[in-house]
This record gives sequence, C-alpha cells and structure tokens, in this order.
Amino acid sequence: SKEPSSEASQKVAVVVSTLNNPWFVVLKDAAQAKAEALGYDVDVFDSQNSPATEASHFDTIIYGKYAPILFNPTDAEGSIASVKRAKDAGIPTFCMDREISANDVAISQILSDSFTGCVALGEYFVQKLGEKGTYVELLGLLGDNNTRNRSDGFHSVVDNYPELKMVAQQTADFDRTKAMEVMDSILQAHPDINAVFCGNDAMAMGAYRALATAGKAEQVMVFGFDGAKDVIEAIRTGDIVATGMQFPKTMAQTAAEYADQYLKGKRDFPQKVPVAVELVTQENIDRYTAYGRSE
Amino acid sequence: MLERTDYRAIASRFRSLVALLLMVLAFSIFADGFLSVDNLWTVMRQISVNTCLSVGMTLVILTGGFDLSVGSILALSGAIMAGLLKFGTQLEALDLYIGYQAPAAILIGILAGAFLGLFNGVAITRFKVPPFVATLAMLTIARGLTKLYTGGEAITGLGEAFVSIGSGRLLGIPNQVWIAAGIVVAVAVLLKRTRFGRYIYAVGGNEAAAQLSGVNVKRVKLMVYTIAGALSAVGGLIVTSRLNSATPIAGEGFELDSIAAVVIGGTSLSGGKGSVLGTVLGALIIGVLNSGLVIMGVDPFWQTVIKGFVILLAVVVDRLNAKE
Amino acid sequence: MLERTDYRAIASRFRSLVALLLMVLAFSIFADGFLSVDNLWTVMRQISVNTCLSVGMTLVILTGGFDLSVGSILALSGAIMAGLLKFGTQLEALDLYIGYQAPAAILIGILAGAFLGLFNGVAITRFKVPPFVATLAMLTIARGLTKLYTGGEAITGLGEAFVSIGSGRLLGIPNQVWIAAGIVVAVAVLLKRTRFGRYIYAVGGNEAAAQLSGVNVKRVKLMVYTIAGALSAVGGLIVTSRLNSATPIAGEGFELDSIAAVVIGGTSLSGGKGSVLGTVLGALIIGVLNSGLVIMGVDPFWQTVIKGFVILLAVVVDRLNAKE
Amino acid sequence: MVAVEHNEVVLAAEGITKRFGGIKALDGAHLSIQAGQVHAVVGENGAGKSTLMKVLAGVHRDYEGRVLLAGREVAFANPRQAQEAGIAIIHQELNLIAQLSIAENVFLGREFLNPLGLIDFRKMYDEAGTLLDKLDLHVDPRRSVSELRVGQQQIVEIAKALALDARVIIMDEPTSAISEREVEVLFRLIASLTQRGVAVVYISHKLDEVSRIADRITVMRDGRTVGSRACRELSHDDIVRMMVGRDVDEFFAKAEVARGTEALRVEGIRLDHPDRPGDYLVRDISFSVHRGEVLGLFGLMGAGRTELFETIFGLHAQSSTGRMSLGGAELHASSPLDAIEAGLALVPEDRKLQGLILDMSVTANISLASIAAVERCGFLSERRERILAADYANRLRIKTASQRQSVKNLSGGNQQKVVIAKWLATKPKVLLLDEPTRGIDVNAKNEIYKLISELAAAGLAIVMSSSELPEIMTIADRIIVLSEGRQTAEFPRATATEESILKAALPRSLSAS
Ligand SMILES: Nc1ncnc2c1ncn2[C@@H]1O[C@H](COP(=O)(O)OP(=O)(O)OP(=O)(O)O)[C@@H](O)[C@H]1O
Ligand SMILES: Nc1ncnc2c1ncn2[C@@H]1O[C@H](COP(=O)(O)OP(=O)(O)OP(=O)(O)O)[C@@H](O)[C@H]1O
Ligand SMILES: [Mg+2]
Ligand SMILES: [Mg+2]
Repeated sequence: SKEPSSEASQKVAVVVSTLNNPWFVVLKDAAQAKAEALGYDVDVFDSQNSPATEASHFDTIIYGKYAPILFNPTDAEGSIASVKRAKDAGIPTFCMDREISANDVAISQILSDSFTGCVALGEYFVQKLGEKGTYVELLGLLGDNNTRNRSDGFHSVVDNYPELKMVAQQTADFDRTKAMEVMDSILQAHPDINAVFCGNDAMAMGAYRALATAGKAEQVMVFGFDGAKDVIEAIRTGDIVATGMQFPKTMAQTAAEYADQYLKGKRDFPQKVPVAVELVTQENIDRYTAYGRSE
Repeated sequence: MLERTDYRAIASRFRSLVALLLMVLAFSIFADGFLSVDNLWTVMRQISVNTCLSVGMTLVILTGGFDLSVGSILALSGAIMAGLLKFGTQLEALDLYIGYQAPAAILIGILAGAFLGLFNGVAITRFKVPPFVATLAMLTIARGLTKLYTGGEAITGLGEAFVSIGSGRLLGIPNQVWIAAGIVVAVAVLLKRTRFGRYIYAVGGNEAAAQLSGVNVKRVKLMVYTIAGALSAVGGLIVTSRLNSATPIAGEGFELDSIAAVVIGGTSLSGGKGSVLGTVLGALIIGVLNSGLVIMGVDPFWQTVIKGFVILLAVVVDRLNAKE
Repeated sequence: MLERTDYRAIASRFRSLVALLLMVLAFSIFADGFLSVDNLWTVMRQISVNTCLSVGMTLVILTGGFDLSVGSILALSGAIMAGLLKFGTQLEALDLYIGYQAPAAILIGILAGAFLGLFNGVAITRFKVPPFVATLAMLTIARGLTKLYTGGEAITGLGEAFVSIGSGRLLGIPNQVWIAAGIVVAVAVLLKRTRFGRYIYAVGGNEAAAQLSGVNVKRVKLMVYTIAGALSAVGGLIVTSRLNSATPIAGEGFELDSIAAVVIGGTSLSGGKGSVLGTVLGALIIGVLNSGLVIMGVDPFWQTVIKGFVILLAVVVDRLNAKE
Repeated sequence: MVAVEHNEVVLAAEGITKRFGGIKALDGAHLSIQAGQVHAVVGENGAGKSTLMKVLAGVHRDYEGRVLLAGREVAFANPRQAQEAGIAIIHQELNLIAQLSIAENVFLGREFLNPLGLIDFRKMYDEAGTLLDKLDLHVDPRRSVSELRVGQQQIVEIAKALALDARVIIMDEPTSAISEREVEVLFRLIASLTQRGVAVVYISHKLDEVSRIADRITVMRDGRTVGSRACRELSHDDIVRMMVGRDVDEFFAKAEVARGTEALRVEGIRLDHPDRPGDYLVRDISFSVHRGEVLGLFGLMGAGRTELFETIFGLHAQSSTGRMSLGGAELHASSPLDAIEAGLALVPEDRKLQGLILDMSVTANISLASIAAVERCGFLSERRERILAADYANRLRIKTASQRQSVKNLSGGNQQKVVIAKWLATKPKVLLLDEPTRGIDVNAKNEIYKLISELAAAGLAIVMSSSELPEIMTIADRIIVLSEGRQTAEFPRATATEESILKAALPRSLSAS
C-alpha cells in the first residue's frame, strides 16, 4: 500500500451521512473549513443516509486519489466494509460523531458520547420531574445507532425509578413535522403527561409546537438533544427544559487536525476520542450557543 | 334509470365511507382517547396539509398527469415565506431594505409555488417531457434550492400573526381546517360546475377528442400544474406556520402520501375518472390510520406493516364491492 | 419502409446515446479523473443495483403497471440472505439447527423477493388493487418486516464467499457488473424474442385487445411483478454482499431512481412502448451524472439542483429531436 | 377441416340472456350456424348482435342459456378457449396492439417458435406477408400497426382471424371501414372459406352486401331473435321490416334546396407528408361549398380525405398551406378552437379515438364543444346542459338507458350519433362529416340522411366523405373525387355515374395497368 507523500495540497474527502439535518451541515462546514484552513483541497460527499451511496463515494474517493477521509458514517456496521477498502488502498479514515463498530479500521474515531450525554440528561430529567410522573419518548430513525445510544443512555437512568412511567414510545424519524403530528395524536391518548424526551432537537421543537397548540406547553416539560440553534433559544425562554449539547465543530476540527498530523507522519492516534456531551439547561444556558460553547 | 345511476354513484362513495367508518369504529374500541371531539380536530388538522396537496394532485391526475414535486414545492415556498418574514429583502444596490407583513409574505410564497408548478407545466406541454420526469426533476431542483436558500438550517421565529394561521381557531375550528375545507369546496365546485373542470375530465378522458372539440389541451395542463403548485404552497404555509419554522426537509415523501390519497379515493391514474370528494376520503383514511395506530401505542415497526395491510384491505374491499 | 423504420429506431436510441456521450465528454473535461478505466468500473458498479431494479421495473411499466416496492423488497430479501447466513434457522420443536452456505441463502433470498413480487401481482390482478396502491402498501409492509426481522439493526459479518460476490472480479470486471449485464441480456432476449415478451408489450399496448386475442393478461401481470420482485432481490444480494451487511434502511428511495431510469430511457408510463436498452442508457445517464458531479466536487446542495436540470435537459433534447 | 359436413350445425346459441347491470342486452336470443354457409346477422344499433357474438367467442362468461359446439354444450372461460375450439372473431371495434408490428398482431397468442423456444420472426413475417397478399394489402408486415390508417387496420384484423384457421369465423361489421375494392377481395375470400366448410357469421348494416353473400339471415331486435330464414326467402323490405318491427319508408330522396351564398371556400390546400419532405398527403385541393349544399367527398382508402378535413379544421396548422374563407371572410384556423369559433364542425372518422370521451356521460359528450352556451355567471347550469343534450339526443334518437350513462356502454351506432349531436350543438355554419354513417344501421342511417337533408335545407353547408358509392350518390349535390391526395374529378349529381366516380378514384398507378 502506498504511503502518502508530503503535505502540500492533498485532497481531503469529507463524507457526511446526510445533509438533511442542520446538525450535519454544521459538522460538514466545520470539517471543510478546518481542512481548508490547513491548506487542503476539500470535496464533500453526501451519502444521503444510504450505505450503498456511501460505498460508491468510497470508490470514487479511492480512485480519485484523495488522501484522508473525514468520515461521518451512515451505519455502524454497513460502513465498515467501505472504510476497510479505503484502508487497503492506503487511505486513512477518521470518523466523526458516528462510529463504526470495528477496531483498527479507521485511524481514529472522534465520537459524540451520546450514551453518557443521555445519562446526564436522564438524571436531570429525573430531578426535574421529582422522580415521578408520566412521560413520552420520541425516537429518531429506527435502525440508527444514535437513536439507540440516546434511548439506552436515557433509560439506563430513568428506568430505575418505578414511579416514572413511559406511557408512549413512538418514532418520528428525527423530523420536526412528524414529531408534531405524532405528539398531536399521543396527546389524545395521554393528555396528562408530564414530560417528553426527544432523540433530537428538531423533534423537540416539533413536539413543543404540538403542546403549544394544545395549550399544554406549560404543563409538559420537553427535553431534546443536539444543541440546535432554535432549541438554545427555546431553553433561554423556558419553552424547552434541557438538551444535550454535542460539539460537531469540535469533532470536525479534531478530525481535520488528526488527518493533517497523520499526513505529516504521526501514527499513534487514540482509537476512540469521546467528545463529551454537555447538559444544557436554563441555569447554564449563557455558556452555550448553537452547536457549541459561546466564545 | 336516472335514479339508479345516481344511487350507484352514491353507493360507490358510500363504500369508501363505510371503510372509513369501520376503521373509526375499530379505533374507537381499541384506541383509548381516539373518539373525542378534540381528536377529531387533531386528525383534521393533521390531514389538512395532505388534503391541500392531494386536491391539487387530483386535478393533475385527472388530466392523466402526475406530480412528484408537491413536497419540494411545499418546502421551497414555505422557506420563502419564512425567509421574507424573518430577513426581508435586501436590495444592496439601492441600499434598500424591505420588510414583509404576513399577508405579503404569504402571497409571494404562494405565487412562487404557482410559478414552480407553471414551470412543470411548461416542461410537460411545451417541451413534451413526460410528467414523471419533469416533476421528478422539479422535486430535486426545488429541494436543492430550498437547501441553498436556507443554508440547510431551519428558519424559525416567524411572528405571532403568521404563526396564528397554523395554530389559531375560528369559531372553534382550527384555521388550517378552514383553509383545507375552503380549498376542497372551491376545487369541487371548479371541477363539477365550471367549464374548466369539464375540460379537465375531457383532457384526461381522451386528449385527442378534447383537442378536436376545441379544448385548449395545453392550457388546461398548464393550469392544473400551476394550481397544484399553488396548493402545495398553501400546504407549505400551513406546515410552516404550524411549526413556526421552515425546515429544508419539510414535505419530504409527501408526494407518495398525496398520490395515495388520490388513488385510494378512487381516482384513476390514467386520468378522466375521479373526484375531490373521493380524495378527501382517501386523505381521511390515511390520517385516521396514522393517528389511530399512534394512539393505540402500536410498536413503530409494526405500525408500518399494519398500515400497509390496512390500506391494501381498504382498497380491496372497495374494489371487490365495485365489481359485484 | 423496412429500412426507414429500422433507421428511425436506431436514430432514436442513438439520441439518448448522444446525450450520454455529451455528458461523458463534458465531465471528462471538467471533472479531473472522471475519464479512467477505474472510474468506468466504479460507475458501472454503482449502477449495477439500479440496473437490476430498473430492468424489472421496465417489464412492469411496459405492461402499464407501476412498482414502488422495489427498494423495500431489496432490503427484505437482503436481510433474509444475511440472516440465514449469520444465524441459520432454528427449528426449536425439532431441536434442529440449519446452517446455510451462500448459494442456498441467496436462492432463498431471491425466492423471497419473487414471492413478495407475486404478492403484489395477486393484489393487482386478483383483487383489482391499482398497482400504485398495491406496491405502495408493499413498500411499507416489506420495510416494516425488514425492521422487525433485523430488530432495526444491521446484520453483518457474512463470510468470505458471500462478500466476494459484491467485491470480487472475474476477468477484470467486477462481479456485480457481470450480474447486471447478464440480467440485461436475458431480459432483452425475453422481451424481443419470446412469446412472453410479446405478451408484455401487448398487455401494455392494449389490454382489452390482448385479452380478446387470447393472451392470459392476468398471468402476464403476475409474472412481471414476480420477476421484478426477484430482480429486486438480486439488487439486495449485490448491496448486501458489497457492504458485508444488511441494513434495514437499504434501498430507501431506490424506487424513484429506478422509475427515472426507465422513463429517461424512453419507456412510456402508459405501457406498451420501450426497451431494456433504453433503460440501461437511462441508468447510465443517472449514474454518470451522479459520479461526475461528485468528482467535480460540486457542492452537494447545488448537485441536486444541477441534477434536476440536466435530467430535464437530457429528456428535452431527446424529445425535441424526436418531434422534428 | 375437410371432415366437416356442409350444412351441419357447428355452433348454436340457445336462449341466451345477458345483462349489463340492469340492462338486458340479450333476451333469450338464439342462433344456429351451419358449416360452409354465410350466416348474416342483422339488426338495428343496439339490437344485441355484438353481444351475442361475444358470448359465442368466450368474451362474456356470465350469461344464461346454452352454447353448443357441434352439438355439445360448451362454456368458454376466455377468448382463448373459444379460439382453440375453432371460433375466430373479428370484433366490431378494432382490437390491435398499436405498438406491435402487423405480423405480431396477426399471430398474437400463436407465435411461431424456433427449436430454442424463441420467436421465429422470419416465418412469422413470411406467413403474415402471404396472408396480407391474399387480402390485397400490400404493406410490409414488419411495420407497426400504429402507422396504418383505420381501413388498413381493419384488414389486419381480418388477417388475424384468418390466421386462426378456424371452423367458425365471426365478422362483426368487417367492411365498415374499408372501400369497395377491399370488400370484393373479402367476399372472394369468404367464398373460398365456405367452400372449405368454414362457417362465416357476417354482421353488417349494409343490406346489399348481406343479400349478396348470405345463405341465411337472422334478424335481431331488442336482444331477441326475430327470425331466421334462408336469404332468398327474404326481400330487402322484409329484412328492414323485421329489424324495425314496422314498415319503413326507406327510400330516401334528398330534398332539393336552392343553393345559397358561398359558405366555405378552400384554395390550394396542401399538407406535407410527415416523413417524406417534398411529398404531400394533400395536394392543391380547392373547392367551395354553398349554404344548403351537400358536397360529397369520395375516395378510396388512403385517398387523403381524412387529412383534408383535419387540415381544414386547423389540426395541421404547422405543416399545411392554403387559403380558406368562410362566408367571404378570410379564415385562419390554427387550431380546432379557431375553426369551431368560425363556425366549422368536424365529425371525425374514428369515434373512439377522436370523437368521444368514453368515460363521460352522454350529456357531457354532447355538450362538450358548446359548453359555453350552458354557462351562467361563469358556472355550468346543469339544467341547461341537460336540456341541450336531451334536445339533440331526441332529435337523433339516441338509444341509451339514461343521459347519464357513460358513452362507452352505448352500441357503436349510438355512439356515432352522440358525436354528431355534439357537433350539431355547436350550431355550425359548415359541417364536415368524415364517414358519418360508418357502422350505423339502416334506420339510423336514414335518419342521418334525413338530418343532413334538413340541415342543408336550413341553410347549413355540408361536406361529407364516404366510401360507399350509393350513399354518396344519394346524398350529395355535388361530388368531388380524391385519389392519392389529388382532386381528380368533380361531378354534379345529375351526371355522376358509379363508373366515372370509381375511375377517378383509382390511383394512377393502378388505373394505368
Ligand atoms: N359493456 C357493456 N355495458 C353496458 N351495456 C352494454 C355493454 N355492451 C353492450 N351494452 C348494451 O347492450 C345493448 C346491445 O349492444 P350491442 O353492442 O350488442 O349492439 P349491436 O347490435 O352490436 O349494435 P351496433 O349495430 O350498433 O353495433 C346496447 O343497448 C348496449 O348499450
Ligand atoms: N401520420 C401519418 N404517417 C404516415 N402516413 C400517413 C399518416 N397519416 C396519413 N398517412 C397516409 O396518408 C394518406 C392519406 O390518408 P387519409 O386517412 O387522409 O385518407 P382517407 O381518404 O381518409 O382514407 P380512409 O378511408 O382510410 O380514412 C394515406 O396513404 C395514409 O396512409
Ligand atoms: Mg355491434
Ligand atoms: Mg378517412
């Protein structure tokens, strides 16, 4: 396998799972900006949530002589084969935010620690509800790693309180409109819930709109995850109770820096770099802005 | 004779209605909280967007056409409304800033939707592009433009006046239900009681014969795509104001739902046969199903499977009776 | 007369080909690295799945039908293959475990795909459900079943033998290209040189006339949906072995791509007119466009917009010439 | 085939009743068909002829009564079984697959296969070519049916039935779209078929034809068999009386109308050939027609009459040249709408393809071209529309269960009347009729003749094409003859003879030899 030559003007590939969600747009923009700042040409590949499209992109990347790949995988399992092919072709891959469940295939994986983040969220949730009450959970895309990790982290805490009852668990595909519609319907069956836990912020905003129209915005506490712009605003005004702040910019920048160091000869990278997810609430909201800490 | 025919038409509508009522009955028994005035409005509210799109789709399909772009047009015109409200227009050259009140923004958004629909129509009639390809291209183009316009982010915080359209009520009935109902009535009248409506059926029934009878086939087609575009924009208005935000992925996949409502409602994809009333029933069947399954708390994986079977069943029952 | 007709047919194919070649030319100039043997195979590989689906779709559309379920059938049959390879079958009652070699798993997966297609066909012919609704229901049902079967998780680690199908080469040509090419040739012969092929055109051209001429219309329809199901399963085989894993969201949205390939290839959605060769050109046009824009490094948001316009343009050019 | 005894009953229908919804299309009809004979079935439009034939050919399955094949009761599950039992049918409505070639259509369902199981195209083309030669249709069997005009398609239908090598061939109005020359060819063929013992069932509204070739005649009325006799026992009048159920004054004589002012003048109409640049489908046609006059347009199949009408009606604005004036005013019809607004009306030759919206009601079809007349304040007035349609439906005596019935459920003849009604409703100044009596029964034909005569008397100018010489000679005041797109002759009615007209109609290539 070939060794990357010297630093000057290598092509960097940014492969992102989807651009249908602002969060990933931020991730992509940050990775692109950082790599360009480090002097590389950058091309962006949108996998459109399809592992097959992603595999095609990897073909193009491998034949197109891109040097490092800053990679946001579509699927923990389905993406492994692609990364392996890149590795065999001598191209290093750095994973951002979402992981692939194989070791020593990617050079390094810089990951949002969704599970732990949701543990923190869960604890705050328990505290806010006073250890009892009924709630609803809105899941993201079924089959997505993040959906699972977030839900698991949350339940690892909340399930320990028998007086906290989940009365409905539905999917809304990380989508604002769907979340609103699903919430509309759930409210019919369970008008007296105390809280909603959502797998991302878009769904939190959708659920909030449903609650607002039903006149239940005061009664029901909404929890999100991501740290999106409008949710930060909504936490400030008290519409949303809390979210888990991820740091897409940090992750993307770290990945770009690692890639740069790799090209310059460094080889010992940590297999996994967990980037902590921080709990954002009304108390600490001033420290945060959309997708990151305020400067 | 006359009476018999009429009776038949009623009976055939009645059957879809029976399917719908059976479903409502089943959910009333199995889904706690399904049967309530409140939920009635919730369901109506939920289907209001699909109704707008489906009514436009009905016109298009009646002429023998097809429109895959409704979801994307919804998103783009919603984004335009939100963008105008939030950022106004900067005319840099003139150093001029124009702000917009809700009505102006809405009007421009709807005009934009109509224009996109017109573009479909021109591609189809003037350049002879098959409707499927033309509107698939528009699906892609409008979606791309929406993402470019919004930069991939949601545009939020659109002001009380605008938001009240999606969340307020008039005489106890949610605004968007009024809007959808208004559209349904208007288009039903258009179809049944105007020359243009008759021409729509004629074009879908036999284009050559319509042409020979003096119908301006091209103009009829241009019009239906334009109307479909404008109605998609109305859908965009409802979604955007309801969410108090325009998201770049709004309306994704709505084309299938709206075509489904039309076809379940008995309109033939080959054109010339069908009605707005049928479409409304189709939209209701889909809406009730979605809502009922969620209220019952059915496992999401199973929901998809069940939804597929129930839609199949509803249509089978309808068609089997129709046969006999 | 004969010469004229033949010449025309060739010319009309030639035009799509010219559109394709122009596109290749443009990308060769503007997209560095587009014109290379490696990239040729990459593109061919990329379109192999769409080709499988589109060829089946061509048959369905030629009979005047429609199939929205190809992507979901792809996912479910891929998952079945992966599941059999990975977990085998447990017959608890008999305390028996059955393991599967790749060929057996593949065969069962393809049979499953064929069965799902047959189900579509039965709903359409026996129960008179419009193809759009029947296959939309199947889209939902098969997707739900896939998620239930996999528990929403990918099934991975499928063994060398199976994986080599998607990544190996024979005589320097990727295996999946062989598979797709084989299917194209087989179906082209089927269409042009067998009775069944003639019947497909006849049913799509004029169903009533075909029926009166003694063609078993129902059987023809059953068959095309079954074949489309089986070919979707072959697509599932390629995707699954390529990724060494079956994911529950595999093939989402593929239905639109494959219908697009068919229609861009000149097959009429009203049935009776079209060819497999056209479809292959359609798939190539889409594939080259996707690949070229990516290689040029066009911003993804712009890519969607441009793609829409180019597809429109390709078809416009084709139709304009056809007119004149 | 040789084994079949002549005059033996091969196929019989007994007490057949068939309902469509509530309508009884057949009410205990019976028919018995003998080998080696031509058995004509006649009756008014909607009498149930086609329906009975469809029962015999396995198209309809749910009927009451018995079908006997060589004495044994049969119940065909589908057309294929009937074919296999030796029953071929040429349906009244064309049933070809436009996208397939002639040969593929002829052998649809019975393709020749080579040892590999693939279609043997060469053999298929050869056999189809032979069949077409027999029918005197000289086109390449590889050509797609969509390129053929109606008349040629009708011949392909006949070839398709012949290819079956059946013992019973049912022909439902096979000559409705073909010209005399082809009719002669067909009759020769029928003669050779019956000689070989094939039974031919022949349905036609052209009673002269029927008397010429039939051995037996069965008359149907209102779904019942009124009578069945040997042909020589029945006079023309007998047949008509049985059909209608009363005496009819069948001898139509067009009222003499004083020629009014000039209504339509066309000069130098030319239409480009779609495929061959420099060639024309219509070459320099000029004529004028006056108010109160009926101008007949005669020509053989493919002479260009249809194209001429279409050009005048603004359907080929891009590819045609020439000048027109209507009532003295220059007319530029760049679309049918222009033509209609100027006062032209065109009843097209193919009612299914160009005349009717099959799924629409009788009312909606009749009002389609004049719908502006029933508008009130921008909305359609259902009442006015109903009255308008009912008026014309009554005048033309359209037989239908209800005005709301979709036209697709009407018999062929009644469908044609709906098209005429639609155009009369536009109150045109000039009426163009392209073979308006195709597939219409004697009674209805007479009504249409009368109607044409009345309309002319009321001052309408009429141009009418026809492939039937007797018809054109009865109805037209003046006849122009087209051949290969050229105007070859013009006769006042007084001086026209069958010979002179036919001579002018024959293509040059043929008349030279
Ligand atoms: N599919 C159908 N549905 C409803 N009514 C039908 C159908 N087919 C025929 N009819 C009705 O049955 C009656 C007999 O029709 P049929 O076509 O057999 O008449 P016909 O004798 O062949 O007339 P024509 O000389 O005009 O061809 C008519 O009243 C017609 O309207
Ligand atoms: N679209 C076309 N493409 C090729 N040839 C055509 C086309 N339309 C008409 N023709 C040819 O033009 C000639 C004139 O046809 P036209 O139908 O006008 O004749 P017609 O006198 O009305 O005959 P018919 O009795 O068949 O209606 C025929 O030779 C016909 O085959
Ligand atoms: Mg008949
Ligand atoms: Mg003609």
